[in-house]
Amino acid sequence: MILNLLTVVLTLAGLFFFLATTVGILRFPDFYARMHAAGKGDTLSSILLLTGFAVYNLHHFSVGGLLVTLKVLLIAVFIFMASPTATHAIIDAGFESGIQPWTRMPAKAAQTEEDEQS
Amino acid sequence: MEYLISKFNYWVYVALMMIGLYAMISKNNLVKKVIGMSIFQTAIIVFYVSTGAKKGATIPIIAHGHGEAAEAVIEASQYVNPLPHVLMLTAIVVSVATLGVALAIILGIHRKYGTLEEDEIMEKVRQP
Amino acid sequence: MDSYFLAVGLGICVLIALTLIRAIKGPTVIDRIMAVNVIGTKTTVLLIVIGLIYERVDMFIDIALAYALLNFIATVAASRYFQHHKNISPTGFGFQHRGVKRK
Amino acid sequence: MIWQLDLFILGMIVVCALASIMVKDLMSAAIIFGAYSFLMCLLWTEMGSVDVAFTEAPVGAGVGTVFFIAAVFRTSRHVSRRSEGRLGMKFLGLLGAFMTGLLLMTGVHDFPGWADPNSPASQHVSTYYITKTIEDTSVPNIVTSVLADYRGFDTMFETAVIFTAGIAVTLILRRLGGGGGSHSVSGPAYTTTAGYPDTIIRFISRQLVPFMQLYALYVVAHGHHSPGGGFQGGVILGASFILLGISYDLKTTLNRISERANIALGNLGVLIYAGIGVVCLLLGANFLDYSALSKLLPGATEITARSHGMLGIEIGVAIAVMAIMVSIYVNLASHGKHDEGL
Repeated sequence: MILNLLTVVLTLAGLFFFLATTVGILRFPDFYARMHAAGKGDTLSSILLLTGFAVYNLHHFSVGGLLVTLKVLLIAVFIFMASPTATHAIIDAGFESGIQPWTRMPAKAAQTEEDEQS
Repeated sequence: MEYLISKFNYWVYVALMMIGLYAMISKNNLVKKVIGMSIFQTAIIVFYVSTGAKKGATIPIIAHGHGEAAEAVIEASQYVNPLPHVLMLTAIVVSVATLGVALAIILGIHRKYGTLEEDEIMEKVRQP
Repeated sequence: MDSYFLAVGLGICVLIALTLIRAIKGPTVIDRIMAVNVIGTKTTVLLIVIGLIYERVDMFIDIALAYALLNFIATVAASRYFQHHKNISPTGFGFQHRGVKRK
Repeated sequence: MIWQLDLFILGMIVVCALASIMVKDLMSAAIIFGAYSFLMCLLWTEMGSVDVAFTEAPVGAGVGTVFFIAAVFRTSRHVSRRSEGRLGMKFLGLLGAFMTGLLLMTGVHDFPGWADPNSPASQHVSTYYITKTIEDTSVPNIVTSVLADYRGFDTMFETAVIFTAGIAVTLILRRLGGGGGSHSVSGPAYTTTAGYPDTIIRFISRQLVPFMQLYALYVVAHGHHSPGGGFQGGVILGASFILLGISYDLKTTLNRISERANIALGNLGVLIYAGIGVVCLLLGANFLDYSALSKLLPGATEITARSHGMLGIEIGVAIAVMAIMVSIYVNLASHGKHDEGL
């Protein structure tokens, strides 16, 4: 019972952070800000969800179940290593190709810049 | 709703096949054609795997405990049809190998003609 | 608990669909790469959810482990692409190049 | 089958396919095609075909997308927007696709419903496979036993097809000598300055590659009891070498596994597969009838000999697939020159 409760709490927290990630990805104004949401929220929500599932697996205590729990935690470790690296690689790619960070520039300046582009 | 669920997979396979066929015929860019070919392949795989699905069945790996040999009688309705899975498993690996060959041919064409657009290549082929 | 996991799976599915909007709409290629990276990580999680629904996680866990290991190869490859092609990219995709000086 | 997820994922798949066809940039198309492959893997899992999903996972995430990126890297990203003169072709394509779709739609009406347990496809031979696999071969994973034993002849030629594909890519692209850069009409539009060494990516790759290779060996060896097998393990092994080639450079991969070794391993894999069949033939049984191997293997009955024979050919498949994937990547990424890659 307590394990089920823990699972529900962890997975709901994971879903909440994933929701926040998605909102950030959709709503933030420029690439770097979106990347900020995607990089942090994605890793955190994945790890929370995976921990929740690992806890649920302890329900039927056996050698096989313990192995599954270990594997789920191993997945969490690999995501913890690989996901920030991927984030770093993407940010690097964006920086290398010269994307300018977004600034709250006055509307007039933005207007003239768009004119120049077109 | 019942009818929708029982036919939706097949509708989607037809739709994917149409998308792939359209891209293969009328896209101008060769890489787009290859993507269309890959989508066509996955449409076929969707069809095959859909025929193998079974209501109330589990994955085609016979459940066996470690140690205690519980010799339960195996019913065919307990497990998903494994035959389409076998055919499609090899098809996926073969499809990625053929994808490599197709991209290699595209690289060869680009080396010779310097473009990936079909009409430009045809122009260069026609002129002596 | 089964229907709870189904609900979690559907929730993740809906959020993946929302992320897919960015992958399809994304003004630059790098936005798409970012969205696809998020989708890949969440695919790992959703695979385990499906395993829990089937009540045979021990079989589904291997696929998820493969994804956790291999997910970032494509991302790293794409980033290498942009390290080589610094200033050369098709126009009209929202890039503002440092190398190209505007008048 | 979980129909709620099924409807959702299928909808997303169609949107993804349309987007990767429509988008006017090849790099974006390749990336969206990667997302398409992720969704496909979810679809296979949801329909209960774990082995297909396991094949899709390394193929889609590790190899297929990288092939596309490498090809786009060596050619150009640009898709020309002009479409005058192509309208007739577009209309013809639309008409052809629409007519084919219409014909298939009429066929769909007669299909047995999705996930119908009594559909003809799951009546005849598959019943035998499901009920008899433990008795015949002592392998719990039915897909492995059908793949490697009941339909082993089929799989042997699939492996041969993959091997042929690797040879074909080498023949098409390989340029010996490497000198004389300007072969093409207009040279490829990329700067050849290699990216500066990225310490973070290199460090993480160095940590992950041994895990990947160890895991691939586990997948090959444990394919009898869980999803996995030669194809999946081979693709994961190949992907680990590809990751090494991406995060360091092509030289590092080629130092570990040279071109000569690559071709030799591809040959060796197919040879192991066919060789086990020939050994069965020499022992007086049919080609690929592994039960004859019980005479060679100590302590194996005719049933467990079939299991061991399957393990042998899975190893052969894994070696062949690994070598061919690395070979295709190296040739695509370096345009056949084997000097510098992605």
